[in-house]
Amino acid sequence: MRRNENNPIIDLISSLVAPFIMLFGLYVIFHGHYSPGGGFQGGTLLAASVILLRLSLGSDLGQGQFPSRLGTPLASLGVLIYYGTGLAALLLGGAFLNYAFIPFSVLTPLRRSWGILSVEIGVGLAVMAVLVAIYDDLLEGEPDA
Amino acid sequence: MKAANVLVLVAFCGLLIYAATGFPNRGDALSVTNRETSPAGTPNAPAHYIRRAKEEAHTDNMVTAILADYRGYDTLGEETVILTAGLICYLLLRRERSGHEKE
Amino acid sequence: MIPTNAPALAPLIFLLAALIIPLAALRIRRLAYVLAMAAAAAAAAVSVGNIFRVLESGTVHYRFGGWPPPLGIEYVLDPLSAFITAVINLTALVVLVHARLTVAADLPERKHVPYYALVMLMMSGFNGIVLTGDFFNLYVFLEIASLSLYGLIAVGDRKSPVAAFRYLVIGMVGGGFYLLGVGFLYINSGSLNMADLKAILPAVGARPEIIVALCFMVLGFGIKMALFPLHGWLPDAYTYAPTATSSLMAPIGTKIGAYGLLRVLFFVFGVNFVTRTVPLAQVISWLAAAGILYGSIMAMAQDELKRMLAFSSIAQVGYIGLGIGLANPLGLLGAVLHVLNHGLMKACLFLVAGNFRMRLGHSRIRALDSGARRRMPWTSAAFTLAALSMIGLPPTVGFFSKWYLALGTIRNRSWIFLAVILASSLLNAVYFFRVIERLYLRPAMQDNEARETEGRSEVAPSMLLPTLVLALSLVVIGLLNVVIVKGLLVRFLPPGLEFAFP
Amino acid sequence: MHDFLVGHYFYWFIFLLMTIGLAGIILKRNLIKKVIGMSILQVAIILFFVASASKWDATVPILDPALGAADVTKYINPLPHCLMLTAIVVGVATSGVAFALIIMIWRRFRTLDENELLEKLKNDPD
Repeated sequence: MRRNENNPIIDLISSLVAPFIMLFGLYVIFHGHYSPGGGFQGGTLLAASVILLRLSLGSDLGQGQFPSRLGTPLASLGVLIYYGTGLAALLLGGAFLNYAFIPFSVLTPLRRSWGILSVEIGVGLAVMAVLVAIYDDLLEGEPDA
Repeated sequence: MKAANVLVLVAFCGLLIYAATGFPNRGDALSVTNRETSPAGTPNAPAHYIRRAKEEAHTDNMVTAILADYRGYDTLGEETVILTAGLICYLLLRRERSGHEKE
Repeated sequence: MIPTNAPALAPLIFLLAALIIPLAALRIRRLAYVLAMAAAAAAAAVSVGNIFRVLESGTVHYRFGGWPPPLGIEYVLDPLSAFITAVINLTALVVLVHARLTVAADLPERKHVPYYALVMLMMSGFNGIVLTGDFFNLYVFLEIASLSLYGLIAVGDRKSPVAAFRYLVIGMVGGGFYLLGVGFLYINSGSLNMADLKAILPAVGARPEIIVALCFMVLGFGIKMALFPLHGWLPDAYTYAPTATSSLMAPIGTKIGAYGLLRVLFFVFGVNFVTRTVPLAQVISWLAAAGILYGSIMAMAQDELKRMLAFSSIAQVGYIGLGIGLANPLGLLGAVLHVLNHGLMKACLFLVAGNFRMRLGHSRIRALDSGARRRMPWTSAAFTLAALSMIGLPPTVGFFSKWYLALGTIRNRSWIFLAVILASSLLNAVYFFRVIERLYLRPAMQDNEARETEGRSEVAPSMLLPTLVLALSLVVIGLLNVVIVKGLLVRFLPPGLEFAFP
Repeated sequence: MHDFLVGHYFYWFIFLLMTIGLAGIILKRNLIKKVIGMSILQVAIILFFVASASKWDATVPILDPALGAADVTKYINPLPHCLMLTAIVVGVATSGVAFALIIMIWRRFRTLDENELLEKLKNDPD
């Protein structure tokens, strides 16, 4: 299935667009408090930018941007960030995921908001890593690839 | 066999339409879910979310506040689901690559 | 810190293990098994501790994020959920001890890491389903457990992906029906919390969408527990899955569906609703009775031991369904005791099938003979004990759960169900004695003659010990059943069905 | 009657979608079409929840300083939206696993037609 026809238009456009998709993904994650968005949506956008480059440049060149072997560990790490936020609250005396118990910042009293942010980052990381990993694995599953 | 399958579909559709006779109209601002209290008099969660999400979770976006704070455990489950999918693809399909890496 | 958080710990421990295994095992693959065992042991310890906590201080509510119930998600640790989590976690611990060698034999080493991670995720899902007090949270954990099961099945034999795919399609429809049921329930009650809904539903009354919601939820759980006409996925899935998977999901997987059914019917909708307003309990008991007969008869026709056990599972799930459908205290006690009892028996029997596969290279019934028994005396003994319990001979625990079920049918004056229970015991005897007869009386066949000179070649201790522990526990728990039933089980009975032993 | 039909018009389409999805699962022989049916069923359920959250003359559930938070009828119900975000992820995960299984089946049996597959399974010695 891998054709090595390089189409310069596709290459150029996708490499131009991919960073902006990624930037927009980050914006969606970090601006989820004030506008539609959040970890899952942003993570999907990040994954889209990675997969776009893999589609246009081929999986081998795409590796440079996001190596396949990072997929599963990063996904675990993303969920672990979420889990760790909850666990920190538990260890500091609250219920699991009770962000009010985590001293994110001494200055601001808005701890729950910080908790939501840290959780969203974990979600975004996990979703991006898993979607890319699933794409890679499904691609590898192609017969005689 | 085919007739039985179609019968299942018809029964399914019939059940759905029967259920719909009890639904409130779409967009009805006074339907049960949109009221302040449930039929038994206990407080309804959505009204609380709309009123107090800003004070309690310090977040303007109510959906984000529910997703990551009020019902944050669901979202942890959601992440776990997608991690599960990733691990399953790893378990089932990844064979050539790990072989290449080692050799 | 641990006491206050104890209700939530079991699923969280499994989840943590599932997250750490892919990271820690990047370098050292053997860590995967060590971590899995540690998590299983910790979770089993926590859930046994929870039983005592419940006996001491009654039902415990745990609020995630510190939010009170209608706003947030709560875990409810009551006698029923404490009992079920303890059963599934202890069973999983014992099976995992056995699993190390079978997984090593069934799978290439690079697959061990995701395999154990998925086992942990599955257990986390099961624990979450049992403990949660929120309908949507239950859906999420149901999907975690089901998804990881699809993956765990698909690494088995050559045909296993087809079995897994069929299970996935049926399971997804089941999950979808359940979610739709939750939606219908939500649209006119405005709550997702079980305790909340229990208070709201009487005020709402038997409206069409509530009735349909109940039907869809029962359908969803019926698919997950393989209730008779919805069992299509089960035989293939059990047969083609690797030994470790089938011995984990046979004792645990279907019981979770049964537990969900029990929760929804009696703890949310209430006895009156499901027996008088909508006679769904009666429907379930008829289906279950049909399933008992169907499973037992199909089991007699099977040649592959694992497939026979799979069909016998359909019959045994039928017992649980029958107990639930009877909707009287004795029936429910029988059903819940049967959850424990069938969990132990099926785990033991699947471990035996795994042991046969390990040493003999197959588990076809026709190829078993006394040569096989002479090579594996202890495994055969464990099989015999578990088979006696399946048939329901005292003093094994199998007798007592059937006893309570029979008492339940008598109490309802439903003689047909009593006849079904008795008939299926006979059928059980037929198909299990078929195997026992081969193991003990049939002289060794020709091709086994040569190997027989090798003498005894029992499986390794790490596989034999769990098998024997499970087999012995059948007798021990059988003798202790009064303590369990009177001390713990009568306490869970839902309102309207209280029962005091004379 | 007219009021009932018009007031629930959105639900009729959703029910139609659900039935189409279930029909795809039950009636289609091709495994990929079954997965498509699954996705349609899932999306229909998601649409059902989202539709149940709507209120006429209300806006998205993001706090608008101009509107304030006192009047609940000014914002649509945020809870179903949040639940459905989770359900979408579950749907994505299920389809991913389904495709992984389909790829395995294709590798081993070289067919995706259910009848052919059953035929091959029957003749498979193993």
